Amino acid sequence: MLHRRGLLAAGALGGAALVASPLARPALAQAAPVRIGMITSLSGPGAYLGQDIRDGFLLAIEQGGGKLGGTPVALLVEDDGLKPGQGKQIAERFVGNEKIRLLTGIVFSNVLGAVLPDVLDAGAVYASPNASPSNFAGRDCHRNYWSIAWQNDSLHESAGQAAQNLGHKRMFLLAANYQAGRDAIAGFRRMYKGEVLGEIYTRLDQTDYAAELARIRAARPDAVYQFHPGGLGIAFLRQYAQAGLAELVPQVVAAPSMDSTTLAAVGEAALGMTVGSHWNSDFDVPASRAFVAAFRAKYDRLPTYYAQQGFDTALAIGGAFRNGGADLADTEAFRKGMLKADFASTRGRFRFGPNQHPVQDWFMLKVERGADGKPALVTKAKILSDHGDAYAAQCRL
Amino acid sequence: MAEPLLAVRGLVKRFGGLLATDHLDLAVLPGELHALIGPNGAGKSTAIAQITGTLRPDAGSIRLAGEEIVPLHAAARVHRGMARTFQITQLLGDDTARDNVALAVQARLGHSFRFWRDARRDPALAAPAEALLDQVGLPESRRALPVADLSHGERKQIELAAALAAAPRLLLLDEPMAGLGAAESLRMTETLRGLKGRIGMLLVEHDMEAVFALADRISVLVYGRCIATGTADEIRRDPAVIAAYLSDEEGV
Amino acid sequence: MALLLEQLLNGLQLGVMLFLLAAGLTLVFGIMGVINLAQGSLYMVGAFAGAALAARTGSATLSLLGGIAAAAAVGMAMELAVLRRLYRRGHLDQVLATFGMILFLNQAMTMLAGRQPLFVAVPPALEGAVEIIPGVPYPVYRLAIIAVGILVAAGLWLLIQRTRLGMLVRAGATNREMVRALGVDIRLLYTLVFGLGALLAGLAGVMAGPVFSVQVGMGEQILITTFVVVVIGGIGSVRGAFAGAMLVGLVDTLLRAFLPDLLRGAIGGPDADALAGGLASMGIYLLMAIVLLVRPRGLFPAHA
Amino acid sequence: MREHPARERAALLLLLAAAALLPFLATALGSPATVPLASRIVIYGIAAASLNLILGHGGLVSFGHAAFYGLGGYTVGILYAHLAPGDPFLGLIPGSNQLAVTLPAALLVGGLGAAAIGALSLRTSGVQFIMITLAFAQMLYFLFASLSAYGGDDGLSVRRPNLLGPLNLRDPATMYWVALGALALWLAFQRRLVRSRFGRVLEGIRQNEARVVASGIRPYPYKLAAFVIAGMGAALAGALMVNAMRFVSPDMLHWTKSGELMVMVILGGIGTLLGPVLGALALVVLETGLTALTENWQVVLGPILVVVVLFSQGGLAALFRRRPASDAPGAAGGRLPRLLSWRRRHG
Repeated sequence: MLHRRGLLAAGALGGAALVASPLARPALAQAAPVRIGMITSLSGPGAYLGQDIRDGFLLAIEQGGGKLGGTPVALLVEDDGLKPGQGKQIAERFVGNEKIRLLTGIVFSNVLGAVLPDVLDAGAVYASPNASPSNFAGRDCHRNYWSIAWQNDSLHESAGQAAQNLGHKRMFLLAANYQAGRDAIAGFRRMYKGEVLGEIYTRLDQTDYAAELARIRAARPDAVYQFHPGGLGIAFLRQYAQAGLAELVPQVVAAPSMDSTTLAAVGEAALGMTVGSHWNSDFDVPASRAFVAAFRAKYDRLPTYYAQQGFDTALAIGGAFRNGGADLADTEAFRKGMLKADFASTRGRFRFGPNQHPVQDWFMLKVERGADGKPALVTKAKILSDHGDAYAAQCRL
Repeated sequence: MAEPLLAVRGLVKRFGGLLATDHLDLAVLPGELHALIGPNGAGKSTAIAQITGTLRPDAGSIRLAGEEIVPLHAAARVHRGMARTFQITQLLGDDTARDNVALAVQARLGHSFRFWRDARRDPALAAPAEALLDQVGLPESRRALPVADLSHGERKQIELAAALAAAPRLLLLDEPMAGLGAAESLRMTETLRGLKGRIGMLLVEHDMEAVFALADRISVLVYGRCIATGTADEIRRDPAVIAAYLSDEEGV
Repeated sequence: MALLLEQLLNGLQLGVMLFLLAAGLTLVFGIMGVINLAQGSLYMVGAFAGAALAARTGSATLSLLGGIAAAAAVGMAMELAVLRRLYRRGHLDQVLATFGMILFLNQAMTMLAGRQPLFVAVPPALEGAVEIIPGVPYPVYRLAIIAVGILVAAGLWLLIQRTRLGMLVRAGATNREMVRALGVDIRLLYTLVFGLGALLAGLAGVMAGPVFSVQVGMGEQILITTFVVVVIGGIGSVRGAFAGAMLVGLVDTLLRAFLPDLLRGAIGGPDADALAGGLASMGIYLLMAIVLLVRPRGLFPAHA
Repeated sequence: MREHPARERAALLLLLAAAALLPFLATALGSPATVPLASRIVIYGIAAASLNLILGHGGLVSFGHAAFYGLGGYTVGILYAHLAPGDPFLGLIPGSNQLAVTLPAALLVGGLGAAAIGALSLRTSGVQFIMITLAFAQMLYFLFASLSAYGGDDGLSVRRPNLLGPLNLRDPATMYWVALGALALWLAFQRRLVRSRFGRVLEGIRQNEARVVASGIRPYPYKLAAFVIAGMGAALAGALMVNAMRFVSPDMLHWTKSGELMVMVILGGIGTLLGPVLGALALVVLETGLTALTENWQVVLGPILVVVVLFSQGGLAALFRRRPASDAPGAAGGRLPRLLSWRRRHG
């Protein structure tokens, strides 16, 4: 008899835990602000990206006095640990149990791919502050899906355009061997028309690039384009400079390979690099100057473009709220409000294309010694104007 | 003389520079109880390991009823009719005596790729296992306990029962008396005596009383070589054996 | 020819780095029979402590000493608090407990040092490059890594072959009871050996600072490669760890260096690059599979 | 002599019936996200139970079980990917979103993968085995991360409904019931397996390989068969998980996933029938609860794992026993419910 009791106890316990755990969260809905769910990567490699997105978003809410576009908001943040499964689980809880209608925050495309279908199927809205893979910009675009950052390819197209403008004839390309790496090289080649001496795909768990650097040296290209996000890029850049290549072969890269955090970690080794980006902390735009100052005052560090995207995403949502979209039960009203792009973007000109992805200008930055003697990213020239993305044509909304 | 059941010829095993088995020749006749004795470090365990197949010889041949068995896996040798017991019993400690013996019965019955039927409720396994435990004299009351909780002597009995489950022609017994009390030792001696004539046995044992009481023939191993083979009386009188044992402090 | 020489040197340097991590792992396994997944975390601790000290004091020496001291201290604390209770348990428990420790140490480091990767400068004395192969400047810092690695290997060899501690270590690897019978405080010996393993991991971490990226998670990135080294070399054998590290370093580097061109010659086009990338990624795992097929206990098994 | 199969079976069926009521309970309590969460627990339960077959019953510490979990998942994902455009896989195998097609395919692929990896890995033992299984899983991880045709690192979405005859698995409750049914079938199968002659051999290998050999049984083929069966179980779980998540990515094959599966088995109780399911429940609830509480959840989870390993011999399942392990010898393994009872780990 005993063991049956034991079993039933186990079952009861399991059932109770199942039902109780999602409910254990304290109810936050007393003042009835609009609740926004943020799923982002706060642990694992690339955790600083999620942190910056969150901090930028929070800064916008703080500046609005707890409101976005005049509507009180409450932000719920959870860590997806860069695991698609975990991200999806959080989304289910946000949408299913908490009845949250607006989500944001995801850093990485693989997490987005897992989360987005559920969110959209549940009729909720997702505003992307970073990852914007091609399928959701084209074939699978959706009325409730917004990208406030860029379509992934644009980053690398801007680098390709920069290399083209700089007149490099023979280039060597490297990228980490995963989907984003392949997309990066494809995006780069869309704009770059010169000769490609070699394409190398490096391992995702690789830490030492000596073999690749020796090949670059042997090939003697005019310039190198490489895509290694986060820590991979830091290791690559350090080793590139230590091998004496920095003086010989200049690099042209996209923003993910050289943001201000990477720059701080790499230091002098980055001097002379050219970077394609949609924003930089030295932008002479009032909204940008104010943002950078406020961010430095609050967090005591220079904002990366991730922080800027988090900030702009919050502003864009505020714009939609201000223009009649504050009731998220009516996503069409939110959409109409959002489409106006009625907010002072830190990057200056900003509008949404037909696939609800940004149409914006792209710039060439260069790493130079700043006034304080430390390397800094300096904006040099506009290289693309009103640049949308290659997938908008496939999108039928 | 009949064809030997086990014929070891020119067996060699080296460990680094040490010659642990030095061109060993040995023959066990059908139904014979053949004792293998020798001082500590003489290479008895090494020889047993090569015969049972847990150690690969460097050279030489081992034939079981005329068949060369050196290339065979230890388990395959069991199917050819060679079972063994261990100096330190090797049993399934969480399982009962019945389970331990039943596993050996099941091995004899063929492959065990049977996924459905409850093995513990299978009379084809249980009945022979009980009979074997009867044969070695393990009391009924001790058969449903995990063997880790049984005495040393009882475990030796179970291991013998498991070895007999293979229906062996040749039984290799590695110090079956070691660590047994006087009464247990006596019972083991009686059990082995009962097997004589039906099953050939190669007995490694330090208990000389038991060896001289049981053995039909005795081989003496010193430094990996067989220095003498003969009946108990012959061995007792053999000058080489006396010399070897006198130089060793253990004595006979 | 110069390119081949340069790539060989690169392979050697990677091998040396791997050896420092593998030596600790294999020592700890050989003597205590413990499989320590958190070895990579100790490497991370060394790198972070070294980076923090370098940033605060600007002294490369202090950074080096502090880094290895921090790793050794964390390692010994880990041994005292957790691993000591696991020596008699199965590998499964050890794998799980050290897996838990990885989670803890990674997150604790995130809380302490933040999520941003840290900057570490090359010590001024080791900046620049020298032409040891005509026409190919090679970074001095990498040469220094090779030198340190070979010195450590020699030092370990002396320690194990020539000292009383080394004697105990060798004896402990073959027969624990015997060491206990010698009246040695085996618990202290274990803590010390674990500390030594942690120290080596810390040393690797500090040296990796200026070359690799100092960030949370850096340990796991290299841990699995280290496992491959240890398995190929033969678990428990320092000599094996050295041979395995060199083999893995060279095979990995040479595959990455020359496979793409070979494949381009054979099949051509961008497919060749992608295929080469994939094959080079799997190279060391294939190497391990082949070694284990031929010698299931590795190249230099410790307990023959 | 020890268990009462009829009573045990009745208890299990009752438990199953109780678990089947969960979607109604969740709806009543206004917590619909609990249903997919429960599906995930149930599916992890299958994966952990399959690992338990080799880990708990065979004593084979495989650190690469996620490889087969991922293979099963990718089988479903890839078959689906070939359904939409209508071009067959390798020009031969048409795509599908029918569970009746994709599940057996996943089992087949998982089994073949396990046969290949197992055949090589099982030549080693001990720590070598742990590490070589880990390395093979990593190899597959990198393979899938670079397979651009199937999304590479970004993974593959499964957007259209997955069908099981007339059932649409997009409905969370349907998905849950299908997963629960699969778990029940798998556990029933494994329960029989463990008690069969094959299971006896496996159990023997765990306790003392020398005894098995001395009995005249070559362990290798049995280990390999168990490895393959466990691989198929993991593939089944992976396939169901992709149906539940509607998404597959290399994340499923990552080495930390193998680690999590091991944690589930240990946490719940190694070598028991329901232990791994309890472990899956505990780990998922713990992770979910902790991530909701603090972003530094790993700093809490890590020590919990360490403490569980250090102090709880037998995992959660041991909590449901009447007496501690230091029982009189006569009681050990005797009257205890076999479903959750903890055996001495080292014979």
